[in-house]
Amino acid sequence: MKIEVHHVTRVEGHGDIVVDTENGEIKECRFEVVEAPRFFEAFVRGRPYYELSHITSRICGICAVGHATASLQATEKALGVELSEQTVLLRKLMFHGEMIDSHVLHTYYLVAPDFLGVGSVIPLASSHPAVVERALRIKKLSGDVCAMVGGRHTHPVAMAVGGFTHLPSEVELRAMRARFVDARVDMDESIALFGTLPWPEFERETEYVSLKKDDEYALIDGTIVSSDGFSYPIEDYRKVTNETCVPFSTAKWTHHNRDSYMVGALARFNNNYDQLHPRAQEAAAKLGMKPLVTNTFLNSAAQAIEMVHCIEDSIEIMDELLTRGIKPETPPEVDVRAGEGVGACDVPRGILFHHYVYDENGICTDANCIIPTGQNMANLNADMKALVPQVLDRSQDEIRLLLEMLVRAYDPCISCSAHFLNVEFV
Amino acid sequence: MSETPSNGRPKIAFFDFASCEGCQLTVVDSLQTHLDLLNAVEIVQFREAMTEKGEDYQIAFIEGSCTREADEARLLEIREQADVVVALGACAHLGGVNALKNLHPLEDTRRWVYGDKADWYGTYEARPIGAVIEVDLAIPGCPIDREEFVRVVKAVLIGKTPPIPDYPVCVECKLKENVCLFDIGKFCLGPVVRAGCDAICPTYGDGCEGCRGFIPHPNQNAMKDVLAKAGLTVEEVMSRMTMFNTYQLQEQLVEEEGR
Amino acid sequence: MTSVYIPEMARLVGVEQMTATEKLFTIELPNGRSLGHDPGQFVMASVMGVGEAPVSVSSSPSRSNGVFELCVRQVGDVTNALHGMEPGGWIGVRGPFGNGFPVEKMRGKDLLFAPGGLGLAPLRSLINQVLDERGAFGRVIILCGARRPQELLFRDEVDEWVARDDVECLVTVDRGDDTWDGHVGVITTLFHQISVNPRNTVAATVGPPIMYRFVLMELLGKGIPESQIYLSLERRMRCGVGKCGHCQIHDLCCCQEGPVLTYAQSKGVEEAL
Amino acid sequence: MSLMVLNKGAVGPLIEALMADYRVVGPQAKGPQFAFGTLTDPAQMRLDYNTTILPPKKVLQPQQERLASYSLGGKPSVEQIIEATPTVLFGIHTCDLHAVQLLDKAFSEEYPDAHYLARRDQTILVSLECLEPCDEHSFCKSMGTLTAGEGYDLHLTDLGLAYAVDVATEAGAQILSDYGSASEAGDGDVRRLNDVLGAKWPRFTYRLEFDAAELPALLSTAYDHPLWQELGDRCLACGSCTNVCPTCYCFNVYDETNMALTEGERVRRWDSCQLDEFARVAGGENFREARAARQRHRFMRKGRYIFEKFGELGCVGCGRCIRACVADINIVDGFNAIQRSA
Ligand SMILES: Cc1cc2nc3c(=O)[nH]c(=O)nc-3n(C[C@H](O)[C@H](O)[C@H](O)COP(=O)(O)OP(=O)(O)OC[C@H]3O[C@@H](n4cnc5c(N)ncnc54)[C@H](O)[C@@H]3O)c2cc1C
Ligand code: SF4
Ligand code: SF4
Ligand code: SF4
Repeated sequence: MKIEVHHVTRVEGHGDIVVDTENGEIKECRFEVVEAPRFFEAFVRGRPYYELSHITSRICGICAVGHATASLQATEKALGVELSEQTVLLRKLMFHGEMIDSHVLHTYYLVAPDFLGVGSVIPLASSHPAVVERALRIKKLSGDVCAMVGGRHTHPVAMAVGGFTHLPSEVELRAMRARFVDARVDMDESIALFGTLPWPEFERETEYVSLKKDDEYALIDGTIVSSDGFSYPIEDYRKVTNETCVPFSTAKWTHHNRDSYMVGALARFNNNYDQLHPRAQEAAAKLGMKPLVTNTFLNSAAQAIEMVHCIEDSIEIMDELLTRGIKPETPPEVDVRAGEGVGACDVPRGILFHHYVYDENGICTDANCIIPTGQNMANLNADMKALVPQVLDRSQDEIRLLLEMLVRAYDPCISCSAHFLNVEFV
Repeated sequence: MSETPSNGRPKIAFFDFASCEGCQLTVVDSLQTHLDLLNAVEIVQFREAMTEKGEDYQIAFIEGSCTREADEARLLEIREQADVVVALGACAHLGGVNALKNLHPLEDTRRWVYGDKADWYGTYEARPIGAVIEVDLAIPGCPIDREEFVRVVKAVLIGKTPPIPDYPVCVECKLKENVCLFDIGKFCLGPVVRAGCDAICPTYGDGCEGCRGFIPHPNQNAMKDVLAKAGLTVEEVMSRMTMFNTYQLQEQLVEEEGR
Repeated sequence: MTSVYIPEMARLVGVEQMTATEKLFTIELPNGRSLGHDPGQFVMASVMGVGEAPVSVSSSPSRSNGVFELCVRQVGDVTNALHGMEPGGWIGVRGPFGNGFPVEKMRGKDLLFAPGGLGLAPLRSLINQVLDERGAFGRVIILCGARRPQELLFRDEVDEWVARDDVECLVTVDRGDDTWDGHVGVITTLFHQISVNPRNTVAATVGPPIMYRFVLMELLGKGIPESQIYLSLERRMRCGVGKCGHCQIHDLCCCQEGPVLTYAQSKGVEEAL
Repeated sequence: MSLMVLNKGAVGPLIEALMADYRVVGPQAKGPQFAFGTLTDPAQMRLDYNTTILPPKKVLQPQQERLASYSLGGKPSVEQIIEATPTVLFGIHTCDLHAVQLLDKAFSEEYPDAHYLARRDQTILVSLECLEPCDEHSFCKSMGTLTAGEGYDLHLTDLGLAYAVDVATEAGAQILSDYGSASEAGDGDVRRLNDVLGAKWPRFTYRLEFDAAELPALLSTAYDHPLWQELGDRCLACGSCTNVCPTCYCFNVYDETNMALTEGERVRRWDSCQLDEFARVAGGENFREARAARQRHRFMRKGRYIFEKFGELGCVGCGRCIRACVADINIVDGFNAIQRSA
């Protein structure tokens, strides 16, 4: 039997599935990234520090805010720029906006059609209008909060080194807060919907890697932790990622303690369950989830739980901003100097690293970006190898769909993944 | 502009090459405010969002730059089928940020990223799709503007020239009554860059970076003088000009040398 | 107050393909009202949803019969949309606007008309009015040019003018073909075939910008005073009523002071000719 | 009509009261600059503003406005759209007041513009006497717009603790009596007003090196002046100078439709003679292609053409175009250069 899925659909970027079995033996089974490589790390060399976040946000249209945040963090560490508390709060708010945006896109637009037996969200507009309207509403809300803070979600404008070039008004914040409160209804209904979905059964424990903070559900900064008990400062990210090139993929592979590890919503859920907002924990209970969850397909359910968390945390952030009042800050003057810095964020698909070196004029001389989908690549292949023998008795079409669903469960962001670097910093 | 079939909705398809897919995402986002788009057109191919795949499209929206040989054949196929080819966003329209790699020697770029495995990955200079196939229309921007996308679709439906402005970002910026960034010690490419984004960057306090390409007959020399006067070094001026427009500036150089 | 920018919907009652790129549209105003235009005036013609464009009225006020005619070349959005319309369709009309040809001043005078290409569209309105009151004018000379035989507009009418004894009508094409046994050469080559009494002659010429330069030289060469040479300028117009600024040439507002101007008014205005 | 006195403390309550029945538009802070905007709180008004980014013309001729709506399919039905709300335009400087008078002429001559005039009819103008130069670039004194004798409904002059209010029209008198608490000016007020007005003139300087009345004649000989090329080399053709000008009123018209193509609107939007496409016609010919020619057109319109048409200069000396130009093209310097070489 031979299954080839050329350009898996409803994922971001181009990837192919290749499975070849003979008499129940697997000869070939892999996921290939065939996306055109884009070489960001090479061409950001020579660019001034203030351009880096604007260029690297263009790595990905879905996690543009995540890239910008990690990029700014790396630059700020390299150049010794301090952030105001207001800036930290606004960055978090923006980040939540993107998290919700990405998760609603993935769960509703890309994953749900599989369970409802259609090829895309478009026919759902007439068959399940309430579901689609809800999805559009949540998507609009998350896009609007990003627009309010940073101008737009895809390639945010106002996020600058050290702060924001534009601030939301208190009037806008108040109106936005009210909409977030209203969105609780949509969250409840989302959780109810995801509770009814027949998630495929498949268990394979792996190493789960995420950021961690003591006092909050870590998304921006923190330390790197693994469910196998390791912990590193983010500057030591290479000890976790250990990138290698593989011939059938323009994305590089990573491994840590085992042959592969997983990052993303499920990894965060498993590692940081305690810091989830109580309402998110309630949602998890409704979905019957509690760590350690080892069914990869439930990554999408973990995303739904994170949406609840982000809605709640955003409300709290907006409350805090409104209590403090918006201060008319502008980004601080940057004292340009040579330096090196690493930024890390746990973006929708998992942990993301940006690492830059600047010369004394603030010109980038070296850069490395390691994105989540690349880190998941080896784990996805391991999952496929484990899943295929369990389902060999099914029809080819069923297997194909299941494999595609597995790929989609990772929410791979393939255009992100196609620019990796393996150069040692001197 | 080719006729759209009067008996039905025009069939449209989306394709992507080297890009972040943010423009297609913007198309998806346009449904939030324009769900009636689905009644006006029939989407037959949209890999990012749907599994179905029809090959009988009339209008092809192409996102992304051409960066390797394999892309060319696919582009030619699309051109063969489509009556109207639309370049969607800066990567397809200008080469966009992808073309920044053209500023470095190709070999160096590949080794930098893939080390001694560089030969596994075919790539060449990044180019807009218009360098490979004929393009009927470009929707500029990084990413495209949602409202402009909708305006273009409507223009195509009624059969008139899509209203992509030829005037610069300053026009929209002034009409919105923004404080000009040059007045507050910042800098901006707005005077020479094509409008249509509603001046979103200056509105949000950041100078235009040129993602929509230059206006026809831009006064580039005067722009450089203005930027220099705003305190930018020659390198910074060039950096600003090349962020999205490397391919155009390199072509321009070749042309000038030819003359 | 009624807005001057609101078009009145008028019915398209006839469409005639004249050349590959030009069609003649016959339009009926509500209640058979006449347009009430002077030769040389224009209307703003709208296809709702697409836009509006200025078009000279091509029919003569003396032959209105409750309808008027526009001869339109297909060049862009509005003209494309017009070309896609069929009898029974609706066209938005505003106007007539602008200054036409001063028919009164022409009475008793010898007249020299020099239309080139699409320039015949507005001049036809004037020529037919003059011919309908033939006795009121002196000599009528028509020097008519087109690029190719198949681009010659209003062929039947032009043939009639040629056939008439009381009209001196010469026709030329820049490049001939098998179907053409007439004169070949640019319009200026017709001028040496006629002689005029310059003091008593009023000339009117309409054509593309490049043609003006050469025809004007000929007319001046014949000694016709600058104030007795009329031409019609085409500019971009968005309102037709002197507000939008697009058609301003130097200090002339083309839609109000024009489109018909004397050479005396427009000479030396760098942007005019 | 009459001279009244309005205590400064009474301005807020006046605005507040007006807000109940009118759209009140006044100068507000916008970052480090100012812009006219609808007031939602009297405290937003900043009568100490220097100049606004856009002139008050935007209240009478909005940046974008709908002219008509129409249905498509069959016989289109076209409905005109006149958008006018009772408005008090508060605190405009006298240069801008002169500009409004010019717009009034442009929009009422020959073919009156119903859209503009409806708004103008419903607008009450409250102007403000400038007592010192608002901005380094303004040259109102040169253009004779440093004060105004007419054109307003109410005119305010800052007397320190109160404003002297010149009541020029019935409408002005009415809003002042219905919504405000002003009192008749006494002899002392009149004296103070005269002192204030007398003292202000030396604070302003002439920036034109010649009498502005000479401009039309001067420019009529300057068609081929080398200045135009010099400006054309520097000009970015961004259109900012005309977009911020209180007397520029050119526009473009567009048709827009809904997605189903069943209905649409005809809209107009500000346009600028500085833009590349402004004079481009079918076939690609552009009658004012060179940037130099476009700058000339602007200077000529301000200094000559408008004068020939309406008997008033097209420039009121507000200085906005100078401030807006990132390439530092300066209309005063330009006029002076032409005069010096004449
Ligand atoms: C007084 C006057 C009389 C005219 N009489 C006739 C006539 O009898 N028959 C005829 O076929 N044409 C006539 N024209 C020209 C006609 O108006 C243009 O061809 C028409 O406006 C093009 O509009 P469009 O929407 O089809 O093209 P668009 O798609 O609008 O334009 C294509 C190009 O034409 C430019 N353009 C826009 N408006 C005009 C304009 N008013 N004139 C020229 N180019 C323009 C656009 O900038 C663009 O570059 C006349 C023009 C004027 C000013
Ligand atoms: S901020 Fe930029 S776009 Fe806006 S007016 Fe200034 S230069 Fe022009
Ligand atoms: S302002 Fe400039 S960089 Fe920003 S979206 Fe517009 S064209 Fe692009
Ligand atoms: S030309 Fe300049 S100074 Fe004069 S009124 Fe206009 S903007 Fe003001």
